[in-house]
Amino acid sequence: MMERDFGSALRTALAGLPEGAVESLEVSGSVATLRVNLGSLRAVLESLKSFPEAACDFPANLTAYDTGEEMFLVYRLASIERGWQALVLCRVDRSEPAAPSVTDLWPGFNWFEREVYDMFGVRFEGHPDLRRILLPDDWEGFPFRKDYVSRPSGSPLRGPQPIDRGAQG
Amino acid sequence: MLIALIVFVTVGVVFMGATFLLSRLLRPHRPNPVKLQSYECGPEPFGDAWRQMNLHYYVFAILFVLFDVEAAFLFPVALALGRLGWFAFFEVLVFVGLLLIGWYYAKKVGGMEWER
Amino acid sequence: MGEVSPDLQSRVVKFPGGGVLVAGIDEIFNWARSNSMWSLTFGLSCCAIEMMATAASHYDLDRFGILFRATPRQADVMIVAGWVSVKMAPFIRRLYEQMPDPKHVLAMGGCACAGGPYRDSETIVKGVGEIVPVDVFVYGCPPRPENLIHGLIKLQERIREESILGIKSREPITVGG
Amino acid sequence: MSLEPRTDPNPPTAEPETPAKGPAIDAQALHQEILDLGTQGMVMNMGPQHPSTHGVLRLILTLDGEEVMACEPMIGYLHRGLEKMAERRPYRHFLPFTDRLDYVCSLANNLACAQAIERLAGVEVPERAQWLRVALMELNRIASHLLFLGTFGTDLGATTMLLYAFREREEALALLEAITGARLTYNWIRVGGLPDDMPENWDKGVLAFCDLLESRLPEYDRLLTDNPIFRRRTEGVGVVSPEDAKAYGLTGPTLRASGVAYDIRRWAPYEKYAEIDFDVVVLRDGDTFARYLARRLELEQSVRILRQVFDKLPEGPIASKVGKVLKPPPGIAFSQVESPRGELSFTMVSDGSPNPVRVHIRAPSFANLTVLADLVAGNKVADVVAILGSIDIVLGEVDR
Repeated sequence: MMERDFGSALRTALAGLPEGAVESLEVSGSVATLRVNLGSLRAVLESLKSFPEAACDFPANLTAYDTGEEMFLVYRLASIERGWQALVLCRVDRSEPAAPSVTDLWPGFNWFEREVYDMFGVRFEGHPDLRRILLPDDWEGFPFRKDYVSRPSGSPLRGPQPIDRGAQG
Repeated sequence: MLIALIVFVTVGVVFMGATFLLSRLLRPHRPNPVKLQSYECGPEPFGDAWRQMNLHYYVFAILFVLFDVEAAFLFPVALALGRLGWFAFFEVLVFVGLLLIGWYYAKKVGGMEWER
Repeated sequence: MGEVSPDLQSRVVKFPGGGVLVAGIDEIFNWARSNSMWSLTFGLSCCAIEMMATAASHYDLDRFGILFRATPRQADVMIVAGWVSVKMAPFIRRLYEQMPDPKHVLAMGGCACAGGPYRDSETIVKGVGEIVPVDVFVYGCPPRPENLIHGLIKLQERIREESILGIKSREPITVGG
Repeated sequence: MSLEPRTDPNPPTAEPETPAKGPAIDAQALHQEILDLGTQGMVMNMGPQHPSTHGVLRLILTLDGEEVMACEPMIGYLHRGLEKMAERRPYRHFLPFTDRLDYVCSLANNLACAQAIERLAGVEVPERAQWLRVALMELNRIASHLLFLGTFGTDLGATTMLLYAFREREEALALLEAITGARLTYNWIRVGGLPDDMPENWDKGVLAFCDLLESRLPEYDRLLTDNPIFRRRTEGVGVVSPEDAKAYGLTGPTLRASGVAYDIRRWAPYEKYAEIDFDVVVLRDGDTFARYLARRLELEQSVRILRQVFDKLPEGPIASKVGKVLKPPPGIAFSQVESPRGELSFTMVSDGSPNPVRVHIRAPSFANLTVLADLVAGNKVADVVAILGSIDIVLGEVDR
């Protein structure tokens, strides 16, 4: 029962979008996983937020991950009244990562977007104040990218030291 | 009577002078530019405090000083009230009453509230 | 502890019986200073919570005369409780500078002493000893209140041996985890 | 963004006109003229080393006299890049690091991390372990809320509250130490269950502590809840409407104080919370006092949960077998745990190798802090301390 009306609500919510917008949609329990292409990311998120049936108005989580070959953005939105969540995955070009900002839809994502920019270098267009949030402002490079080379630090006491025991696993 | 006065003054001056002199001699003295900077929770202090302050601080300060001094006067009276008798008691009431009027006016004019 | 103002130092040692005079003053000063070590509230992370628990009712640091002051101007001891990141390091140095002499530093917890479990982190300074001269290292993650009190007592003993004429040798004391 | 500044419960009455006699100066105009002399705003640091920033949060305040015109929180002073370090280690080697995230309630972090790995690798947790995990969660929540009561009272000047609250917290820590061996950084939850069973008559100790805590709650009410000065400083300060609270992604008592019933233990029950009868504390006015009261009332709910856990604690194994090297199938999974500060969620991505591709920690304090800048603008400097204290942040999990 739960899955059927959540899945159907989502499909009707996303009906108005162009054909290739949502690559895949599966629902398991109260969590729907959508894979969306970058072009229509903003449209999908807007429809998820505004559609009365699937009113995902709670910004639960926004992050990104880099597998070395491709980089993904992960949005997790929840609808508190209906008790379901939508996990939106969206592939981003690794060399020039950029994405539409959703801070105007959910102010809660303001700092999450700044952190993703700080760590992955994803430029969010339309973000009111995109700067580093956790690292010192003069830090070069984006540490969470797989191709990030740890900066050789001057004194031995700073910067990463190799882990001696075989933790690399 | 004069001797008592002289002893009193000299003891005061000597005591004050000695403590200042001794502490100036015995305390460690190692100034450095960062130490002399103003402390602002760690980072470099922004600008300086020589700016035009809001006038309301003055009203607050004066009201505080006024009622603080009033309290200071009440202590000795409270201690010695037993020996002073009823007349002093009513005298203090008048004293406090006058200040209450001042307090009421300040409250009415809004001196107590911080509003822009 | 800092040297005394230069003009006194030179005269008093040559003065016959000067040594006794200085020892007397030392006695009083050290007694006062060791029993009223006001510490700068400088909690960074988990060790700060343990420091608060040590200062609170059960373990109670007040009986040692240790009071937590928020401003470095009134602090004698800086207890660095937590890991030190590269972004925080210059502020720690500045706060240490702004503390009046005589001042001491107690590094609390493995992170403050030697970087703790964050050997391979990019932004962690491996030990506050690289930023400020440390007197006592208290290891532990977080060190139990008893360890911290043990470290503080060791620091009190060190203050008792100091002289207003100058600091004796100051290699750090280490209190086990 | 319609966060109205402090609504004064009793707005000052109209200005009295000056008495008729005496020179015809218009005090009103004079008063206004003095105020309009034009004062420059002053930029000030409420910096990393500050008694009430609960660690190393730095606020750059632009003040006009006593009023805060703008506030810009700066974080990152405790940043260790923990998520990058997780990618260099096998899954289970990261568990000890999770204690140092929200170090006031470490068990919630352990559980969130272990739960994410269990969901990723499909590991089952035996009944007894699930029940014991609930008991550990609630005991740790009590200890964390007690610390909140203490520090929030001290922020507003009521330092006795710290000594009272820490007295009970020591009892809770003693109990947690009896089972886990540590006071603060427990690392006591493994993938698939718990490392060991509870010592015998540990449950009697916990139940005795529950009775002790319940007898002490009236003392806290006398100290803070019914304290007129405390109420005067917190009621009506920093009001957050339900829509803004949701839009800012606030979670935990900070959100529920604004009237939104979102508690992961009831919303997406994990472990054994579905079978426990407790009610979610939801208040309405959304001001600083409501946020304090929400946590104060949650103490009673946690005591109620603890009592039910030990009635229904079944016998059985404490952990399920998990292989020497854990290689979860490729995919993405996230866990949700109700930590005392809000929804704590670990998102893990695996590509089949023993090391995770990505571990993201959604820290409730990080999300709750975003509202501070807008909440504080327009209030007075003294209210900044009250509002910041009421959001109850821990900088270890904000900076990660």
